[in-house]
Amino acid sequence: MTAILTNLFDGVAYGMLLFVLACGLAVTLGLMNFVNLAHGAFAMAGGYVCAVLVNRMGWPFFAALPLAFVASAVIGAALERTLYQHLYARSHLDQVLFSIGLVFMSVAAVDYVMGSSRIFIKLPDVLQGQFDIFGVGVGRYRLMIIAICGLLTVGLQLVLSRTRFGSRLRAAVDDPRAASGLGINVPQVFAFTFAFGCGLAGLGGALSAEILGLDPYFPLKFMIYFLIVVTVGGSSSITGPFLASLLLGIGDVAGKYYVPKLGPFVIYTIMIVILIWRPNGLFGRTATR
Amino acid sequence: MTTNAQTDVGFHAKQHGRWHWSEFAFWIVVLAVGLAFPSRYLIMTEILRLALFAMSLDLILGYAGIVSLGHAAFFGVGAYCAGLLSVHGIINEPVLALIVGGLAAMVLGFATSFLVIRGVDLTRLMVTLGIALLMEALAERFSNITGGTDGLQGIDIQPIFGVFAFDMFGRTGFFYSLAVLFVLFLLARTIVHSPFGLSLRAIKNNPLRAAAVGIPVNKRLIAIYTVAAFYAGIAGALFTQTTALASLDVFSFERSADLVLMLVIGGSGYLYGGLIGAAVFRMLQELFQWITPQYWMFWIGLVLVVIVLVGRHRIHAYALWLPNLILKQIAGRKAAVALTDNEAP
Amino acid sequence: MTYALETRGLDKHFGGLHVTRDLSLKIAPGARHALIGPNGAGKTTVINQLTGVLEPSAGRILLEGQDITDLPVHKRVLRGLSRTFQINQLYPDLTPLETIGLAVSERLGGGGNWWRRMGTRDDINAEIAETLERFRLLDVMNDRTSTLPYGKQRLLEIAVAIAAKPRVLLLDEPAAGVPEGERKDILAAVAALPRDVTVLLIEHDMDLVFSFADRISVLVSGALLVEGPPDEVARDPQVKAVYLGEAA
Amino acid sequence: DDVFKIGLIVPMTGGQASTGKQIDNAIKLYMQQNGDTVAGKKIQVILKDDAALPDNTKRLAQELIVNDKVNVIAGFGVTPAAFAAAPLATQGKIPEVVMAAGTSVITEKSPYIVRTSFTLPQSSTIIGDWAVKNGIKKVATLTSDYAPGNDALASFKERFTAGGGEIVEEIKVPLANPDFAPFLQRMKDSKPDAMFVFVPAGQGGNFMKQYAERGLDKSGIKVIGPGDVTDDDLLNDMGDAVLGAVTAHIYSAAHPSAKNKGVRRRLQEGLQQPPRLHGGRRLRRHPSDLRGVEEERRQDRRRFAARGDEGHGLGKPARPDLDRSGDPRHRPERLHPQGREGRRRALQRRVPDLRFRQGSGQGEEVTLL
Amino acid sequence: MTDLLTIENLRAGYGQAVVLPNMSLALPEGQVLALLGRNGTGKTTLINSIVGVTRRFSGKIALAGADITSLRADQRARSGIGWVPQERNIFRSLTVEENMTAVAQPGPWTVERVYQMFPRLKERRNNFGNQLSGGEQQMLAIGRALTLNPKVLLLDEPTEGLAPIIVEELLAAIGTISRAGGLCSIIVEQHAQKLLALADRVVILERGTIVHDAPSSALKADPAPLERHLGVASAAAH
Ligand SMILES: Nc1ncnc2c1ncn2[C@@H]1O[C@H](COP(=O)(O)OP(=O)(O)OP(=O)(O)O)[C@@H](O)[C@H]1O
Ligand SMILES: Nc1ncnc2c1ncn2[C@@H]1O[C@H](COP(=O)(O)OP(=O)(O)OP(=O)(O)O)[C@@H](O)[C@H]1O
Ligand SMILES: CC(C)C[C@H](N)C(=O)O
Ligand SMILES: [Mg+2]
Ligand SMILES: [Mg+2]
Repeated sequence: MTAILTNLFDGVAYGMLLFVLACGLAVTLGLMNFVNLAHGAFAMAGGYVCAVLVNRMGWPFFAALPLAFVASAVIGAALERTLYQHLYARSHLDQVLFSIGLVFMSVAAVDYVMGSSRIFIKLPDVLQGQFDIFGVGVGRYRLMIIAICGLLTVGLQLVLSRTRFGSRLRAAVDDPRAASGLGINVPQVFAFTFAFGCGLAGLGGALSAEILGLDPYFPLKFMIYFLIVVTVGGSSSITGPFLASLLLGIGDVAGKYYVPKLGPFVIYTIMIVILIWRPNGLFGRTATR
Repeated sequence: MTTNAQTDVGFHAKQHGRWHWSEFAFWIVVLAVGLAFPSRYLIMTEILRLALFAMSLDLILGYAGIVSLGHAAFFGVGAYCAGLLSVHGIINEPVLALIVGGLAAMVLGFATSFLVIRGVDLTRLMVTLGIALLMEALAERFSNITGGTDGLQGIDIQPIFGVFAFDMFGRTGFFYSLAVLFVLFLLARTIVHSPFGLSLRAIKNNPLRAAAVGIPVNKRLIAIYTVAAFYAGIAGALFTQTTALASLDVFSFERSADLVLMLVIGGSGYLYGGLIGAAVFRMLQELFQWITPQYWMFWIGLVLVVIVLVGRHRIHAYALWLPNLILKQIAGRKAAVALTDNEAP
Repeated sequence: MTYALETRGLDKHFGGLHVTRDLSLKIAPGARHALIGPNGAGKTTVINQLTGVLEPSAGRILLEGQDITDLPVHKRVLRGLSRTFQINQLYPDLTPLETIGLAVSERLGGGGNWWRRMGTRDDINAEIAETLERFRLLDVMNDRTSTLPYGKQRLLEIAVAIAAKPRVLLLDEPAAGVPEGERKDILAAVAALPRDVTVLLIEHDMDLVFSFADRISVLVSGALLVEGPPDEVARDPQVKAVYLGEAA
Repeated sequence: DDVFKIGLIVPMTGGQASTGKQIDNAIKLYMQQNGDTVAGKKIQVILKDDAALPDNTKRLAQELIVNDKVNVIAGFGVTPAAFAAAPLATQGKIPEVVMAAGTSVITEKSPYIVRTSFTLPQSSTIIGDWAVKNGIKKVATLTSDYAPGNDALASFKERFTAGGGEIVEEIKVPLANPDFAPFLQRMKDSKPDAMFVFVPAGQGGNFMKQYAERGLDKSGIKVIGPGDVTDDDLLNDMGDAVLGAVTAHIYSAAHPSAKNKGVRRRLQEGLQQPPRLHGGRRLRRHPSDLRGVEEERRQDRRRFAARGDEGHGLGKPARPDLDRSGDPRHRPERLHPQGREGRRRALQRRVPDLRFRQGSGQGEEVTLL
Repeated sequence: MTDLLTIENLRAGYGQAVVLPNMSLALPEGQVLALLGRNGTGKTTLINSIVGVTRRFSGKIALAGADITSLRADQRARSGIGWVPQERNIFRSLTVEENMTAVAQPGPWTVERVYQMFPRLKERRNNFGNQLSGGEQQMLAIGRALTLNPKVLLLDEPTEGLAPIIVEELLAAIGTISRAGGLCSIIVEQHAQKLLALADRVVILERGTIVHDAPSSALKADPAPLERHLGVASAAAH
């Protein structure tokens, strides 16, 4: 019983970790319909910023986390203004080519600046170790991830559903020309959204360093996971990717625990089955006309 | 008037499939390059193999509009099939093993096509990727058969037709690959210029309308997906035969992703895109690796970014400016080398 | 008598929305039948069910007496049921020549041919030429469809449907977006169809409807309100109230 | 002519890049300090990146041999890469110097292979013995599922069970594995005295962190294994959890010997690089040690052996025999005709002074033996 | 009466192509202008140039005396230009209601008021844009433009695909709205007849130039220009 609960907890935490990492992509890919495979590069940037601040400059971890967000968002905004904005209207394949190019560049550049070995961020003592709740081991750090994710999800969902911003964004994506002709400042909406998505990636990168480790190959190694979360979740809301992350996290942990031999089987099978069952993801919109 | 119109229609309908002299030139150049750089057989063989693989992707992406991030699944099946046939001495004739490898991939292609024809681009992308990753996981799980991450040990490829042995310099491998590529190119060319090929383009353009004129959309997609899997399987088998290697990374995501890059660089939907893209991408990689073995990724990334920002069409135009100028002087014709620019959505 | 096209108790729901309600249409062979009704009455939805794009929630569809309810889209076309779309559905990257060519070769059984080149069958070429000529598309046959002016695109849309040599043709607002001056072309093309071809027309342009149809069905909220010859329908007070207004 | 060419094929990109870079750095350092001429020949190193993919390795090796006419191919960060190049060494009659890949059978793949690094059985058998000696009864194992991992597992198991130990759980994890949580939980549930771990160096950090997070250190389950898991690169970041870990390896950056201190200083000064496993080792086993001159072969061999005897903490060559003649009589098999089994024992005998070490978490280790 | 919208020597088109060589036009408040012309004569281009989504080579556009030439399209929209695009351009992944709220500006036209005008839309308020029938999309496009509370309403073939009874109501409504004050509208139409009753003024385009510009009453009296420029039989069919 406790094993089940512990696994459940780990699964949830792992899922939430995937969610923090991928929800920025859910915003750029899901909502803006831009295939930004360089998402992981922004995550990596956030991670390294946090690592440098904490490990080298002695900042407290909790102070460095928001800065990871800010740094990635700023980088994202700068790139959006200079490069990305020219590519919204291009084919998805062009976007793939471009963003993979950026990934390659970021990998080599980080390798050059930070070295190729894997680094970790020094955690404050409060985040280390486990609580023992009725025999169930609850990792403090994982607990924090779950908490942050919960807040993020609620916040994002509110922003997207309760404010006009969400619908203006989708309008701008659906038909940028008509949207601008009807009073929506499309470039601004896009720039803001993109920067926000990158910021989320940065936050995710900083948070995930502890569990996944951080090295220059981060964007390539985890690209697949981000994509899985977003496609399985579907693009219509943030709830989709949230549920998808949970499902995949729990599935993966349980699968590895009970049948270690099957390794990554579970996660891929879940993905294929869901996509066959619902080609637009769990919470996708069906396009009829 | 009507008969006039009819011959006119016939002429223009055939126009697309007619051999352009620049195509002859292309293949002559390929052969010439092969003969001119005997010390570079290995990388050229790799390019040919990639070209075949990219052509396979072009068939589904450029013509039928099916995006795939998991084409390595078929490559891998072809590769392991050829490898296992050789290791266990089941089929020793390389050409036969090659075809069997292709057929094995084809079976997987047919089986998975039903999953792939459903859904939108992104779904297809991920389902194909998922299939390739599952294949990789399977190969890892059954490492007693596949050799797992360490690779299949003991592959020894017999001479082709019992005559042409694979040599250290890669000469046999090169000409063998070239022959295979050319034959399969001819087949692909026939296919894409047939009514069947045209119906694929129609489906890519507008599946709703395609169905509404009586085109069995799913059947066609399944057919081309299966054919493309065959091509990829052949490319994989060729890989095993020319390198005597097969390990887990034949299924890797990177292999599929690089493939997409090559095709996008070369341009999809006119068969030569894959061939050109493979050559350009691989040669750039080689160049940058030679300049900086550590940080070559940065430069190749930069090239990709620049390609997209400047626009492939403009780059094509620049690249073809000189040849066209020369041709114009010699042949007195208007710019002859031109590339179509079909892009998948 | 066997009808050219018949629906029996057709029903369609979109979630909670009941879009087609127990619809039984009977269209006689060779009829020039119009289906009219307020916006959102479900006309396009009916066509989509007839052609197989949408699956009915209940009811059967019969083409010349044979049940086609479960056939896929393309098989219905090959059985002689063809349509145009309310919003053009063309191949942006293909030329009119190729567009028509595809429809013709598919019907003449050469569509799955992968070993022979386009344009090598004379019977197909002849038919393509004939269709292009009839729709005055010969001069633009090698242009990419996406570069054609809208009027030509609309003509092509209808030409493709007719190239399938349908026995029953469904026209969903064929004149939409076509200026008055050019409607004539489209009407003429439809009028020139052999008399034994059955035509079902959806249109909001009453001039067109009344000059074309010999029978009209009025659809309201997915159910049949009135059916009859044009003058009868035009006089019907109910139809005036919900659809025609003062204009008729 | 007067140039001796070494084709160095290592991963410079991809997940294994740090191995390649360490090797490259060590070579650069050696050349910096000792010059690039040996026995009147100028040493030229041609560096190639194979990203640890065997097909790249093979093609690069082939091109180096055929086009660049190198005298030696060297490097090989991972086992599959070393395997892939083996037939070429045989075919081209070119020595293949394996500098990192640690699977024992590699050297059997061609008579032209020599290894300057180590094998996993070396360190694993030792840790197996150590475990028996130190009263560890039940062990759960976690190894990466590829040749080196399986090699490590097999040799550990053999020694450990022979000494009366019991393996209570055996988990092979996929090579690319981001999260160890479920595996660790499984280990925890099987309540062993210690867990034997082999993961490639880069993943050691992840593993150790999660090991600590799960409280396995507190529950007294010790980590033992070959030294990859306590890679010098990452040791400092791993936190206190690593304090109780005991691993066996041929090199430790913290080894107190004067020689090692010198190495560290020179690395630091010469290349601004901290010393690392492969870098440190490479210092000794620089490929330019392998003069391509036939008559020096014997001498070389003696020196290899001699250095091993010094026991300065910088490890020993696994296969101290280089044979470029292709003469089967010189093949290493002669050392241990009993096959794998016997060879392992032979290796064990020949390398008696592998260190057990204990990390302090601060990058300073205490040598136990 | 002041001119609400003035266009001076506008030269516009797409890419390199000039569609409108030199267009000048002024609309006073309260006027309803019918813009007629054959296919491809530049009606849509004119509308789109006012909206700001075409390429302008030279010329000036002013709204209520303020020069809006240098404003971006979205700024123009917010300063009072309401657009019903020819292709309707409904935002497909927004619901009916969101389609309006996403662009709405404060003013007398609220979503509720649009619903009163098109009850059909209210029934479908939670449907996505891509689930609407052709006519419903047209209604929504008009309603959406109204919620912008524009000073100038630009309607590109707004009656296309609408049931006759709705067309009647719609045109009547546009008349009322335009004349209620503070507003003027341009309606592009294929059917000249439909508009003669409503419009104050008729402008006919041919190859991007105005070839006829007169009060509609003049055309009613003498439909010859219609015949000449549009090739349409002037007599109404019914
Ligand atoms: N996929 C769908 N999901 C939900 N509702 C839909 C869907 N498709 C159509 N509808 C609704 O069904 C009703 C009928 O639509 P349909 O397109 O058949 O109308 P129509 O009679 O063709 O109207 P119009 O004359 O305006 O084209 C409309 O109210 C429409 O909103
Ligand atoms: N996006 C575009 N790019 C280039 N040329 C265009 C574009 N849109 C329209 N044109 C050209 O501009 C000219 C005027 O087109 P416009 O759409 O303004 O005509 P219109 O009068 O609105 O016609 P319709 O009655 O068909 O709507 C046409 O010749 C057309 O081909
Ligand atoms: C310990 C490591 C250097 C082993 C290496 N990764 C190999 O494949 O053999
Ligand atoms: Mg309709
Ligand atoms: Mg127009």
